[in-house]
Amino acid sequence: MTQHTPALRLEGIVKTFPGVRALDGVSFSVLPGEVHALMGENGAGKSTLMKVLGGIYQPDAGRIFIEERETVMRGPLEAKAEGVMFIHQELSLAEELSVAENVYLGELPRKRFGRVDWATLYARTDAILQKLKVRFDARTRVGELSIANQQMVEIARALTVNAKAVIFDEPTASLTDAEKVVLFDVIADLRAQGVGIVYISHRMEEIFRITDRISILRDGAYRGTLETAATDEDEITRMMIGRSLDLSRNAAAPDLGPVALRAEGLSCGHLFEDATFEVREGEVLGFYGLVGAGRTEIAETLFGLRTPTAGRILLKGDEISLGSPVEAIARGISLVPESRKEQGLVLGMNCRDNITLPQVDDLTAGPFVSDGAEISIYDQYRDRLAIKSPSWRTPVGNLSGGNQQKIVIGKWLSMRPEVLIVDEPTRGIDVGSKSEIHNLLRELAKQGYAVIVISSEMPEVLHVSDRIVAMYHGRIMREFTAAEVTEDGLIQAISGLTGDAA
Amino acid sequence: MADTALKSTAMKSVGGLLARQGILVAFVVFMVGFALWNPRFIDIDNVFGVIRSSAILGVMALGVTFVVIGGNLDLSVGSMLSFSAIVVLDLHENPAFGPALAIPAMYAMTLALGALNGFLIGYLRLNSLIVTLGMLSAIHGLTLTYSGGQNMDIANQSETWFGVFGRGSALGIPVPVLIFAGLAALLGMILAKTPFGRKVYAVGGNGTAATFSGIPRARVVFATYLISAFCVATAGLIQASRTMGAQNTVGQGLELEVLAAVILGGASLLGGSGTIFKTVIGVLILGFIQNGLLLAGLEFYVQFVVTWIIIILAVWLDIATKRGKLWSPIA
Amino acid sequence: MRDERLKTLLKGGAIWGFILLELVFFEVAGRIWSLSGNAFVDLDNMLLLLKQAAPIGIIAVGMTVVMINGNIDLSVGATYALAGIVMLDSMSWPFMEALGAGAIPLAWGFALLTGALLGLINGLIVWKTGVDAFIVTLGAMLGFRGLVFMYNGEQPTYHLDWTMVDIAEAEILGLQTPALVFLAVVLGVWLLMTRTVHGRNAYAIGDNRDAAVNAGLRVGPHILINFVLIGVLAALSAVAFYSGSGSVNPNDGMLFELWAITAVVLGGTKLTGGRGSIIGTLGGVLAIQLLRMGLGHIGAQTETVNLVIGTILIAVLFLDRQLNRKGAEELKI
Amino acid sequence: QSYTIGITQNNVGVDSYQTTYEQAFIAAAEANPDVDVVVLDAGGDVARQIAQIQDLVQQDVDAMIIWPTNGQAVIPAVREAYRAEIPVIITNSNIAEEGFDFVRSFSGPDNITQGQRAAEIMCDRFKEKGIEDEAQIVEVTGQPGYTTAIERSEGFQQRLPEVCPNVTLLDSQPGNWNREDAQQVMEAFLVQYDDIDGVYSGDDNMGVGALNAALAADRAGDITFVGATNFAVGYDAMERGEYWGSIYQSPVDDAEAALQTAIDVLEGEDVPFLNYFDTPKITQENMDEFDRPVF
Ligand SMILES: Nc1ncnc2c1ncn2[C@@H]1O[C@H](COP(=O)(O)OP(=O)(O)OP(=O)(O)O)[C@@H](O)[C@H]1O
Ligand SMILES: Nc1ncnc2c1ncn2[C@@H]1O[C@H](COP(=O)(O)OP(=O)(O)OP(=O)(O)O)[C@@H](O)[C@H]1O
Ligand SMILES: [Mg+2]
Ligand SMILES: [Mg+2]
Repeated sequence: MTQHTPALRLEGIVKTFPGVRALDGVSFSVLPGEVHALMGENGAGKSTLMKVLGGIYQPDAGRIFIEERETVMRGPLEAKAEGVMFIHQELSLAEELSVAENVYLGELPRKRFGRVDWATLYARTDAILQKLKVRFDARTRVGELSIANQQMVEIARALTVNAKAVIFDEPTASLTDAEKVVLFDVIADLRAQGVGIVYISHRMEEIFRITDRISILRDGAYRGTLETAATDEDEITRMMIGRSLDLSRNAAAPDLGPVALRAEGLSCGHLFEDATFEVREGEVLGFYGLVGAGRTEIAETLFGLRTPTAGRILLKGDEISLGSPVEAIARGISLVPESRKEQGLVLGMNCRDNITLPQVDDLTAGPFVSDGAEISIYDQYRDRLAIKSPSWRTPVGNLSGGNQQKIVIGKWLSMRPEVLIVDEPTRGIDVGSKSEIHNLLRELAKQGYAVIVISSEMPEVLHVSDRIVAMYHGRIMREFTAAEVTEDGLIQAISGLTGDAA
Repeated sequence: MADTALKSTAMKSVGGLLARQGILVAFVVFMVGFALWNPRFIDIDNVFGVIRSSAILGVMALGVTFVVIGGNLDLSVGSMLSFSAIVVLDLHENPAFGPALAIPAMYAMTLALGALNGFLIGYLRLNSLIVTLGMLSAIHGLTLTYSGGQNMDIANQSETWFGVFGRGSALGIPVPVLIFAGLAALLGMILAKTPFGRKVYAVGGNGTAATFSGIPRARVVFATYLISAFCVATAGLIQASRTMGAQNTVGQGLELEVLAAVILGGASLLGGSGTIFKTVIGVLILGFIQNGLLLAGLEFYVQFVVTWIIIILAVWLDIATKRGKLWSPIA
Repeated sequence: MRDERLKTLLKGGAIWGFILLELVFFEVAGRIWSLSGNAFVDLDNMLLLLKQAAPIGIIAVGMTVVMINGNIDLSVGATYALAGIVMLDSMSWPFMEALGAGAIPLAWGFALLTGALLGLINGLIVWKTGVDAFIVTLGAMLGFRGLVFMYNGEQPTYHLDWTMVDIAEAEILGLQTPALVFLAVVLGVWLLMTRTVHGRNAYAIGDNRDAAVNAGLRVGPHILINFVLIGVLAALSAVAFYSGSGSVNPNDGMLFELWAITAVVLGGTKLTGGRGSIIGTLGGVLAIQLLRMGLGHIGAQTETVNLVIGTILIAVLFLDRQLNRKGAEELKI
Repeated sequence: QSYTIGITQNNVGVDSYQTTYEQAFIAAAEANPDVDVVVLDAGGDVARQIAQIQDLVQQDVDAMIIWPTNGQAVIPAVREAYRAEIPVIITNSNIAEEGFDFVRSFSGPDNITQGQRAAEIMCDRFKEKGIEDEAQIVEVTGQPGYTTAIERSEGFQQRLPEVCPNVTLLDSQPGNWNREDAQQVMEAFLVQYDDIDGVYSGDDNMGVGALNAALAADRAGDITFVGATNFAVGYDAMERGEYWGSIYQSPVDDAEAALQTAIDVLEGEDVPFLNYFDTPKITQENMDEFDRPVF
């Protein structure tokens, strides 16, 4: 491979933000036809490095070479013209427009007099969508798609031009296994065509499955490059965080209390129907299913955000009806929502205020919010979750994606709710912090809290849950205990292959 | 060695101040400019005079700051001001009320209008621009119906203590200035320090996330409109007391001026950002520009043009210092 | 799919349903209260309506584009007045007087040029300084008005040219020139926004500016073009109106921006950009003008007119919201 | 025989004068069993007024009365009425000469004369005080661009040098028919000029605003305040001796004259083209001859 000239090469890139040195002289190169993983903890500088390459940030120092030609990327336009395509970590779509218009944003095919060539546009887009095996067409409005499908639209962009290099910044964070498989096929295709690929992810199994080499960043500095075939998880982890991780599951049998929360025949229109399940104090209940299976909607109903059309919710044996999250929180139910940007965070607000937001009423000294109380909560969760932020005053929007997610988790953990529901809690979180979050969830359960974990990552559900509920098409198909669950059984259940609903 | 370190931290904090308070810097620059042009500009009487006449706009702007930070607009404040001034004057003249009852009654009626705004926008989730624009028109109709289209005047101006709110002074400071300052301090504290203030920022910054955080969004928005109405009522009181009479149109057009002051202070129309202190600066900039240009003896239309240029320069300076670049990075 | 389509039709249709309601109401109420005893829904009256809706309507079309693009323009009223002044004043420049009737199209050209120039100023400031369009055009509302007064002091600017008036009052199929211009603008800009690359990009920029930037769209020039467009349309509105009236008062056009924005939002355009339609705006404009005309028809008093217009605006919004409810499955946020 | 008469007014509700005019007009029409009226308000907007004229033509009224928002801009619309053979009467402020051909009569006050008379009142007062050779004055005008504001200011500025050639007009700023605005303008004048002997305001409402400012600065005693359109507040201030003089103009007379002119035209009587009603001077000295204005 080394005989090729690199598709792209970065040399000595430095980038500082007020209060942070995000990149400290990073060098990095990708060969044509190679899938090169970029790894590092949350906030290590991966996205920033790629944004420099994509022309979104201007580096303070350093040089960029495309096929060994030095280039200055003044903006995304230049990057695109150089054949560098960028799939962003955060969705970057115009929701009111059609899928096709989003895929070809900035380069709609034209006819005379500046008219859009709709026929070509739709034909080309549909061809790409077909490769991606998605079930929506080019004319669909993006706002109507689920997050996973929106992510697929982002990915489709990479296939519009003959790119020299494609950057995928955590593309699988909101995909489920089915779409992941498609994505990996796409990446394999691109690779076969000689495109250089940068792949950012926190999921080890993906890294080992599709990448050729791995470069590691730590605190904005380059740590080295490994051949994927010649390394293992432990080595990578050590380079990333400086220590090994103990990933073994705490096998002690859970100490179960009485039923904390029970749903009986709960339905909400066609979103989900006739759901019956319960979670006990001291238990972690997992929900597993494909995207759109209705898990999020159940969580939202338990949190007072949807009015059930049938069925009842029992909290410690008493039937409750929740008009709003205010009431749910008052009764000790909390939800870590699935979309951090839309539902989880006020991006313009600082880190501390975001964490304390749901309990700000209780953190007062006289009529005023107590600075001290707030800062102590912030400090506690910053340390627990290893949140990397220049200070509590930093607006959350300036944090790296993973650190933003940690803020959302911290916000709800600090409430110490009796029933904690977490929806895709570790989306975009690095391996170290992920296991820390898992430990935290387990620990909460051990202290007698009831925890519901919704996840589309099978290892995650398997790892943290005492029991697992499998959903398909708005219905609960089966319930597994930790002892009886197998990967195959789960997959069958969520694909609707088992007839017996629990 | 220590000296240079001290200097550099001093430089940094000056730079930091510049970045955070670009609008304040703009304010100082204009003040100095005007003072050089006409020294009477910084005459203490003139300064108090300007603050006093800015007080009406200023008090309204304090309330609108809450609404804007909460992510909405309030275009009904001008017509609401006319309403409250007319009502308080009419009730003042009504022997059954007199000043002591007229004032609370007027507050109650104005707050009712604010509550209507708040209900429609907070609880029914209707678009604030159109609702308050509709209210602008409807309240104007209400005022005309109430007054029969007539001006309201206090007949015996020498026999009432009503004038104290607009004309009085305490410790040598005009009462409107005291009210403005007091209210600014109170509301500033509420916004910056209390849980309610925090919720206003959250609701304006990201309403969905606020709801997910258990913040009663509708109630918070409702409250911002009540605060806005309270401020309008106070401004109406000052206005009525100052002129001891009012036309049905006395507040016409003020809504945009108020909004200009709030935005000039740096609040974002999208919600979630802004402070009372900055709004006060915005109000003072507008007040002193008007006064300075008047003192400079310019024709009113030249004043228009100069005001235009100054507003844009002020906001430009503000954001340019924040992003550390003069020109916008948009391609 | 058909269900979907019906739903979108119903959603966009709120304003048209309301227009229908107005027609029925004023027709019936007019029979009871109107003194003249004439029918309200009558061809001549409806053609007149279209003509009367033109000045605000043409501007509202431009406003739709700017708002879809994620900006706003509060200075249109002043642009309208200044373009009118330039047009009428230019008619009395010596070389123009020498041209006779040939001066008329030239005067129109000057007016449009003025509008383009003022739009260019706003657009450039928004683009290059990054100051929010709301502030830029709020300032310009004042500044342009200052220019209006500078031109001719407080005096109205007038030039009554009966040829020009006759052109303005000319009819095709009963439609007078301003109405024709209005309809042409609606059609043209509708095509622009739905069929051209520029139009679609304007939507994308208004919807998610960061996404547009990331995709390499040149956001600045698009914004600039749209400001020039609304400037030209404000001037075109002045051309259509002042050709027929021959005199500009320096206060003309005040509050036009608010009425235009109202019509645009009633027509379903999102205030924050990204969504909106020209046809919806046409509906919004007609609804407002119908309301004014109808209230006059039934002899409502000034205070009633104000009260009713305000209430109706809110009511339409409320109805629209009810129509757009998703039912039991809705997320309560 | 019964007539339908349409009227489109300038901007009702902007001040008491126009409101009282409207009420007096409706009252006068109701008192006359032969007359029905359609009352419209242009809200100060020329475009809307033109539309209303067209609506009235469409409704085929017998006669129409117009209080023009703009003396030129309505001419083509008036021509439409003329072509539809509807007699047009202009009220309160006249339209431009090009339109005279299409109009039957004008009924209203003479604003130029009013401005001239105000100058005379001011000058006479200075002569009484013996300061006619050194006096300095300021002017607060109405809303820029409105005929009434322009004409009053014109009349005043043209007549003053004729009667008192040595009086200096220091400054003139608009008070927009608004008392608060006038008060702010006057406050700035008081800071800027140490010696002010007289203030002329486009109407009493603004005059009282200026007076308030001077009272607050303790300088009212030295200043002669002269206004126009005597409002009740102005009348009261005169009574208290704080305000010197004004022009007496009754909206009731104004409205009744307009309606009568329209009826006369419809009855086929011979009506003069310019129908000015008298607007006399009123000062502290002769105010007992006048009733307190109702607005
Ligand atoms: N716009 C910004 N302003 C200020 N600081 C920023 C900004 N963007 C990133 N940073 C900071 O730069 C550092 C690197 O962030 P970056 O997003 O590159 O991390 P990352 O490696 O992609 O992390 P993750 O795995 O969580 O996505 C972080 O400390 C972050 O707080
Ligand atoms: N069969 C269906 N009929 C109607 N709507 C559907 C159907 N499947 C999915 N949806 C819609 O698509 C959305 C899928 O949302 P999203 O992709 O966020 O699901 P998810 O939250 O990831 O999955 P889950 O609900 O299992 O957590 C649902 O909210 C639902 O409104
Ligand atoms: Mg990242
Ligand atoms: Mg989900």
